[in-house]
Amino acid sequence: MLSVTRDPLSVEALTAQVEASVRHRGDGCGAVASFLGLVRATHQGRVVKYLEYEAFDALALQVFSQIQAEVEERWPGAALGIVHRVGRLAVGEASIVIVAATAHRAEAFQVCRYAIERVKQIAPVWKHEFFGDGEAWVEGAVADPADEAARMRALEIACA
Amino acid sequence: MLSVTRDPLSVEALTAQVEASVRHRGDGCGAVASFLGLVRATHQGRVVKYLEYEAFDALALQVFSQIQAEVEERWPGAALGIVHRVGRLAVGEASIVIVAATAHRAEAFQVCRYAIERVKQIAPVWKHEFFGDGEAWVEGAVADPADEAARMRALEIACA
Amino acid sequence: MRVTVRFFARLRELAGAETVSIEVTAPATVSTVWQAVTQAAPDLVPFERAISCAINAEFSRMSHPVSEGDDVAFLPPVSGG
Amino acid sequence: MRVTVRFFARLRELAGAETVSIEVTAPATVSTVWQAVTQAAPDLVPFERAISCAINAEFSRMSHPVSEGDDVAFLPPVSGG
Repeated sequence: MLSVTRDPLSVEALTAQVEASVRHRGDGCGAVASFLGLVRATHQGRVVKYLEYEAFDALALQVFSQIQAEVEERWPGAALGIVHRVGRLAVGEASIVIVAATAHRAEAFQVCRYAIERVKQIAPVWKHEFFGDGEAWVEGAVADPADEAARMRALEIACA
Repeated sequence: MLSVTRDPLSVEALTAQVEASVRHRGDGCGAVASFLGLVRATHQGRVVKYLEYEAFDALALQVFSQIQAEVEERWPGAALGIVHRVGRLAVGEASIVIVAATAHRAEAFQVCRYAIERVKQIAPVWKHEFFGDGEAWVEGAVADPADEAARMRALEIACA
Repeated sequence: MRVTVRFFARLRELAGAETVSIEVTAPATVSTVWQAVTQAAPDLVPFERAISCAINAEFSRMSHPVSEGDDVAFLPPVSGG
Repeated sequence: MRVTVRFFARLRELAGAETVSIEVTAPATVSTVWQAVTQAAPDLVPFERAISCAINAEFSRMSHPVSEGDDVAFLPPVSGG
């Protein structure tokens, strides 16, 4: 349920896996919240031709596992899947799919939001944008998985 | 993008429709949040055999349109799809799929959460639970689409 | 005048029918229709304070007038999602 | 001792290589390795305060000791999701 892939993402397939993992656990699974990050047609007014994502695969998998463990500690019984795509992506294609399954809906939304915030903070993945008129690497957060302040910010956003 | 169906739901298919509807609008579509309500294996300690959902189809479609209009007013540029399944559903099957697409992720989560809260408040759909040892109709909210206090509660939950 | 009355979920089970055709005296409101159907099916009475209603597949109020041929629906508290 | 250094994204482009094998004198830390690579590729220097690093695919600190044969990675600010 955690992976980095060059293939197109399927929210349906990940949902089936995540749901099956909790169907008969605790209160069962009544709610699935999912998130897809998609390649937008424009960025800050520039026309996007395509994107390229690059990851440090082995480390990304560890980060996804850490996020999963953080989720299990904060939301016992929740299940989480994260798949990040790398390589060249066209406009409209998904770069990430996150699926969170819980007994009830409030927690599903929280887990899903928490996971995407954490991915953006600490997953070793990079976005390279190619425009009609140039290209640019996107650089966001300095990844530090031990930064508790960042983790608390993600929790606050998720549980607001 | 709004319907009541007897067929199994596909989050993938609805996502494709919703995403396509906003890909070239405004800032485009960078975020999709979706929600699935699933049949849980147990309910209040009782083993669920299956559920039956019933809807007032014509009115449900109107309610979905109203929710869509409320979303467009509060989150201009957002796209929303809602499909509710009716008939007999087995454990693990989805009763509802909601897909919200926006330029950025905070709004996608808000729109998706708002929509499911509104569906639970006002959509003319009923759940009939069949257990190993009996059955029960579930009765939640008295549907009143003009109740502004209920709408504000849904907004607060979505935008907390 | 005749109106069609439509029941859903537990109301349908208690009424013993999905739709019934009833006669009410004009001028009538949704409330008049409800009184008439509960007369025939007293098991529905406890729902009085918890129903929603619709005329011709539009949400309505109990005080709304009904016309000949209208389709009046009574909805128990909802539980979709 | 020899270590392998791995660069990602813009660092990779500026370093002109995905991996390089370099010689550092023991005892060495990740910081020692960074000093050595920026000597060879001064374009990397501006990243100094914004990099993360990993040893053998585990996040690390710049002060962490490195050993013969280690795989040391430097990561620019991330932008996944």
